[in-house]
Amino acid sequence: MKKLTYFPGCSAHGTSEEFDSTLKLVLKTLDVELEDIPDWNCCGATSAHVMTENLAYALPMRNLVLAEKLENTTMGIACASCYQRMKVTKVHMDENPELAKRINTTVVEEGTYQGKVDVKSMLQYAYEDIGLDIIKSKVTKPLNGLKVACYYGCLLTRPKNITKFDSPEYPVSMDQICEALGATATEFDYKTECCGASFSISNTEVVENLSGQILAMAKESGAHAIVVACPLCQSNLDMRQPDIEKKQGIKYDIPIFYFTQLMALAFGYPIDQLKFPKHIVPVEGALANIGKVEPVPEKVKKPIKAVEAESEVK
Amino acid sequence: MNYTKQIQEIAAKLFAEGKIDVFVGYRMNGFDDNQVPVLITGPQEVSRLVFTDKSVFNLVNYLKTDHTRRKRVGLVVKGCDSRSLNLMLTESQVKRENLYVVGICCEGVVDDAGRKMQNCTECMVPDAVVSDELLGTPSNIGLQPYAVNPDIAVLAEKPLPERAAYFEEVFENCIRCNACRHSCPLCYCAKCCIDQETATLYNGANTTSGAFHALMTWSLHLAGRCVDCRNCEKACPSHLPLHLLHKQNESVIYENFQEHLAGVIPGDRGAFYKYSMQDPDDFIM
Amino acid sequence: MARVGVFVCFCGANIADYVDVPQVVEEVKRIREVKFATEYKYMCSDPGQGMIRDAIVQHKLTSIVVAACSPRMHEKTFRKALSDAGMNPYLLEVANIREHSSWVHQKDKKAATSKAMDLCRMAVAKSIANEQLHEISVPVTKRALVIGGGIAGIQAALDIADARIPVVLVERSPSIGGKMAQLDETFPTLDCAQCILTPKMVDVASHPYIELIPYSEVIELQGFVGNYKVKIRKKASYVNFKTCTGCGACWQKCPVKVPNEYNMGIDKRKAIYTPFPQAVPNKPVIDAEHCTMLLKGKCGICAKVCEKGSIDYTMQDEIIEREIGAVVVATGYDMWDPAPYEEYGVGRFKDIITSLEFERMVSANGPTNGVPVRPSDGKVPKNVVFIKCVGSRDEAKGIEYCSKICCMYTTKHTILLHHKVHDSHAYVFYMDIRAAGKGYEEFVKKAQVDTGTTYLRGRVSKIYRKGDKLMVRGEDAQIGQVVEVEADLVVLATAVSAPKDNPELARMLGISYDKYGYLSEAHPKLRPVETAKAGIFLAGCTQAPKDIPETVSQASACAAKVCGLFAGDTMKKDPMVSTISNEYCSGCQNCVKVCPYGAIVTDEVPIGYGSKELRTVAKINEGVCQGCGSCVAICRSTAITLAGFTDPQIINEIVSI
Amino acid sequence: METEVKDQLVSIEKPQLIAPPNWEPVIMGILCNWCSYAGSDLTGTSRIQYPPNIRIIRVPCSSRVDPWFLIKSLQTTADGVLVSGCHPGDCHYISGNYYARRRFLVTKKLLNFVGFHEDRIQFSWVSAAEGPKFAKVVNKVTEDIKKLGPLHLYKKENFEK
Repeated sequence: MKKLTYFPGCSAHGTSEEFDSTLKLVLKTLDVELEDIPDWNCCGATSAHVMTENLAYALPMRNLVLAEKLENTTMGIACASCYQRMKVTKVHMDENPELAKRINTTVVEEGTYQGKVDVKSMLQYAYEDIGLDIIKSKVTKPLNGLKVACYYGCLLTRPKNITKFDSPEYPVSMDQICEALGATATEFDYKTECCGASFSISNTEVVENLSGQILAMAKESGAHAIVVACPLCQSNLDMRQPDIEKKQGIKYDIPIFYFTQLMALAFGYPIDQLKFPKHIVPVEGALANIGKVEPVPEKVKKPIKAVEAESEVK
Repeated sequence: MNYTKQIQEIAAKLFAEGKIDVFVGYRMNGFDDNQVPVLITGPQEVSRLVFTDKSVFNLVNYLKTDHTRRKRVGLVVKGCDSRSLNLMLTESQVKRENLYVVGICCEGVVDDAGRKMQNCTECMVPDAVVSDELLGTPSNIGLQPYAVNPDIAVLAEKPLPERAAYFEEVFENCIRCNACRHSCPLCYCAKCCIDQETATLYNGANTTSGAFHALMTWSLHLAGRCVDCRNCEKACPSHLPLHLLHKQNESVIYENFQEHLAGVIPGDRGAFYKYSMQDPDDFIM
Repeated sequence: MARVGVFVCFCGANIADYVDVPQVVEEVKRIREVKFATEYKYMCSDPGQGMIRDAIVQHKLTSIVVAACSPRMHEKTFRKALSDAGMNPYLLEVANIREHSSWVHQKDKKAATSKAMDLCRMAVAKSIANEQLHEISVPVTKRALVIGGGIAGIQAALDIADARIPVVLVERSPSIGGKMAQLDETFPTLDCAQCILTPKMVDVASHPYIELIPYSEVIELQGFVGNYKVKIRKKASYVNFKTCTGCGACWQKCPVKVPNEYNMGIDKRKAIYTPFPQAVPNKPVIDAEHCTMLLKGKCGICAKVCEKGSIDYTMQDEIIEREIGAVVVATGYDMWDPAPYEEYGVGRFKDIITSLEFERMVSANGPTNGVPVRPSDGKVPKNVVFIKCVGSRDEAKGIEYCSKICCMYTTKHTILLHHKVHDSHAYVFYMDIRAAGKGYEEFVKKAQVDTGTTYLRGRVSKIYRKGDKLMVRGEDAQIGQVVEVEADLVVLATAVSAPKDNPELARMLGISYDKYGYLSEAHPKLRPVETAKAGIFLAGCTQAPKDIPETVSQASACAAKVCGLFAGDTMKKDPMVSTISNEYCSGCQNCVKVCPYGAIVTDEVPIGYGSKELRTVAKINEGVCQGCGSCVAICRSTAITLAGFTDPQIINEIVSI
Repeated sequence: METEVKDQLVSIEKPQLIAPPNWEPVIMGILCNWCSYAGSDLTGTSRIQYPPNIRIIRVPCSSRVDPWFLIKSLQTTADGVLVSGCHPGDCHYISGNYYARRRFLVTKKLLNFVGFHEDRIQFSWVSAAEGPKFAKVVNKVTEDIKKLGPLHLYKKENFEK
């Protein structure tokens, strides 16, 4: 039994409860025990770092210091935004011990920051620490026939020098996980485009535009569903989909899954445990593709590349 | 720590196999329980060899003599001694193939009064780094955080005039016998720079000022090379605290250039013979 | 006992107004060794120099001190005066009482005078320890080595050889020609690159003063200016060039196909090949990595079809040596690999190509017979997007500098595209258009009008697929909006980067290189052709990105430098160099380690007089030594002396005040 | 050994010597030919004024400066020394000033350790273009040394002029 320090973040208790609960199911199958950080606090999210540097560092640092009290070497984070704040703080503190000392004075009661605990997103944890082979071995109900577009959003792999995970522009980790589950990952060029993020509340139009493009590209790539690993991505793409459809006059009907939901499904958990009713876009249409046999695609013509060497002589 | 028996056996074997011409080791001085270095040239003398925690001298120094130059030599080295041997090898003063080195995993040696030597209490490399044969159990202490020598720390705290006065006294007591130079394994120059005309010019050889000049130059020539074996201090008839100069340089080098201790790495010539772009620059206007 | 003469200069009013010159003369006369002291209005003038000459003879002086302006100004003048009087010029010392006293202490005449006295005393003391020195003359081997057979190396080799100086031209690939041979047409005149280059290539091959060594690499350089020894590794070509006629039967029949480097891998060549039809020398070589005969011992077709029996599968690499006097380094450049631009989908999308690939496609002898095509489906593209500054001027992903040629070649590409595909449309995303050069701006202007190319000022942020098209999203900063262009083909104007193995080459040659890997010139403005190591010169892009005219200029400049160096039979050199005393040297070889020029080597000397036993000591090669004195200060046994700045000289100065 | 050091320290104390009236310090300036000496020439040609206490010695490179030039200067004629060379990376001889920099730091610290005030041994990088900087450096060094007063350490047996 592996142990993993867990920082759920606020979304896991609200909008992305299905992420949290399916994550727990999946990790149970994968033999990982989650240990919540005792008395964890807000990561600062998108607000703190536009206000003051101190606060933006101090909030995650408190969590990091508390996490060091548990014995695990890695902290897994479900929410992409929490992950980003935590990782940025960790990297900056480790690079600059002076800064760490200064920030530490604000959370001195919790203890001294030592930089012992590594910070990983749950996607990174699944990909690096668990590995595709183990994931594959646990699949009991492969998702054959389901075509998914993997959408990573802006934060999971960026900035490159902070996250040091996967490609910042065309990541493939989630694609490979989905393929391990038996699904097909489509060639999707909008993997890391902006979904509109926090404008969801303040300027819905922006979200509708940006998320709309993502949906359109996913549809064009032939996907039945989009897979995400970030609560905000999920809510923007899912919750705003009816509005987008209305605006664009196109019926997408693309459900947005957390990758853990698909994992749980493939691991054989019954559908009623996967919280699909929480989704706005109904999932049934997409899930109906599972098990369908793909018609064999026409053989792609070999590209005519160049004139062969012989002709050059003449 | 007593390797007398082993060393006698090794020396006997080396002579028997004809592998060496001379063996450099320690013998009892004959009137108290202290030891002196001895060069033996045949198996009949092997029984004179001893090695205990009284074996204080750095025998690498004897590689400078005519008795050992260009001969096949067996010798006993402790951790610090082996570092000076390493430097001698790097600086092409001895040939490795002419040596049979008996390395000791040193547990520290003691002075006349039976107290552990100061350099042994702060020793970071007790095991011989060069050897053909290693006696004792390696301590494997690995790299330790560098600790500033307590004497240096005490002096550095003192106000400048006090320090100046203290060292003036030290240099005044120097009688310019050059025993420090003779006893140092790394002072092998054909002609010492401090004997040159320009060096003694206007200062005189046997004056405080001359001693100051000589000892300063000497310590700077050993900066980054001194292995803290304290042969010089043991040899000094005026009991000058010569280690202060060396340890001061060592601490500056260690702290500012992140260099390893002298002689630990084979082929490393010491801090003055290399540089880094990142060397401290803030003391320069 | 030394007899010193001191000559104090008024420098008109420059010194005399602020320093009491007569008082200085009086004070100096009190020094025991000073046998003559005088003053004059302008010491550097002819009468002033005459006074020095006369006094040397009259007072039998053994050294001279001139108290005047900075030695950096007139040291040479006064040295000549000494020589004219039959005295060794290096017995001169200059006391700098103008820049270091009269000009900087104008408000305190007393202090300035007293300082001038001290400076004179120091100079007198130093001059007493001065020794007679003689200019070093170094014999010269009048043969030049040119490394690299691109346009830079070709031009340098031809210019040197035309001066009847033998040249050894070493080229790594089987043919000379370099990158220029891959180009279609050249800006701003649209001359065909092949048409202007190949005659020069042929000249190189036929020139009586040029020894062309293709398919070879320089592996070692020893010695010093005028006297280098170079080792060259001739790679095994498996073809006897002496008997081969270049008929081509071998490669026509060879069954092994390999991506063609000359065409950027767009088509295939054979395992035995000449890189391109106009190659010089036009002899094939066997690519040992792919030839099945060499790999598995099967095939041997080329040997069968060769009527001359020139194929030799047993050929080995060969090391050859040449003695040379100067080196021209012309190793050119590499195209920067755009892989870090992940947002463009480089490596994922086939229809994104680099500019050199485009150049090959539009080239008449290229793999597609001069028509640009999409690598994915072979269709002729209609909309082509050119992206400039890919790697250049990009601190985050690429290199900080401007590659200098991309603006121009992209303009050329838009013209070539327009010529080859009449109904095409080009879009250029650019940061700036840098067209500084003769006829360059006019060329860009004309191209914009003639081709109707859409220029969009801004960076591309993303490329994605839409069907079989590529969507290029970027900013048009002039309208402040994000724009998307539907493209059939995207051409990246990739940066010019230093050859990957330049650092290794620089270490081997003993010259320096910058953080990008470009070889460093001795002075960025006044010595842009020389390196810090005497006798080694730089031509072309190996020093920094440049276009063809600039490269050719620099190559010709190198040739002039080489010819200048070889003008006499020997070279004169300043005698301020180090020497090592054998008796004092303990052989620790620290000096060998710190010498920045590799001027110190080891030597074996007898351990004593007449002894047969040897010991190792250090020895200075005075031809290489530049006289920095690093070795002197680190030599513990003071075995090393630097002429002109010896310990006695400097100590005399220190203690003389 | 440790105890000995402490004992001796307490027992020895010597009165500080007082500067005579009109005393002017002598500063030995050792300058590399290519940058700092050229820079000091530029100070002259620009007529930038600085105190007349510095005496300049020209050496080819700061790496030619053997630490014992500094020791010798302080023991004989100088109340302070200034060594100046090319900025890091600008050395005419490629790497000389990097080697020199290491030696200077150790020498300065050692001299300070045995009783010389840190300000008596100063270093600067002055390029051939930094005429004003050279004047500034000389001003600072002169001021520092004037504050410290004459140097008497190890000068007792000085030769007679």
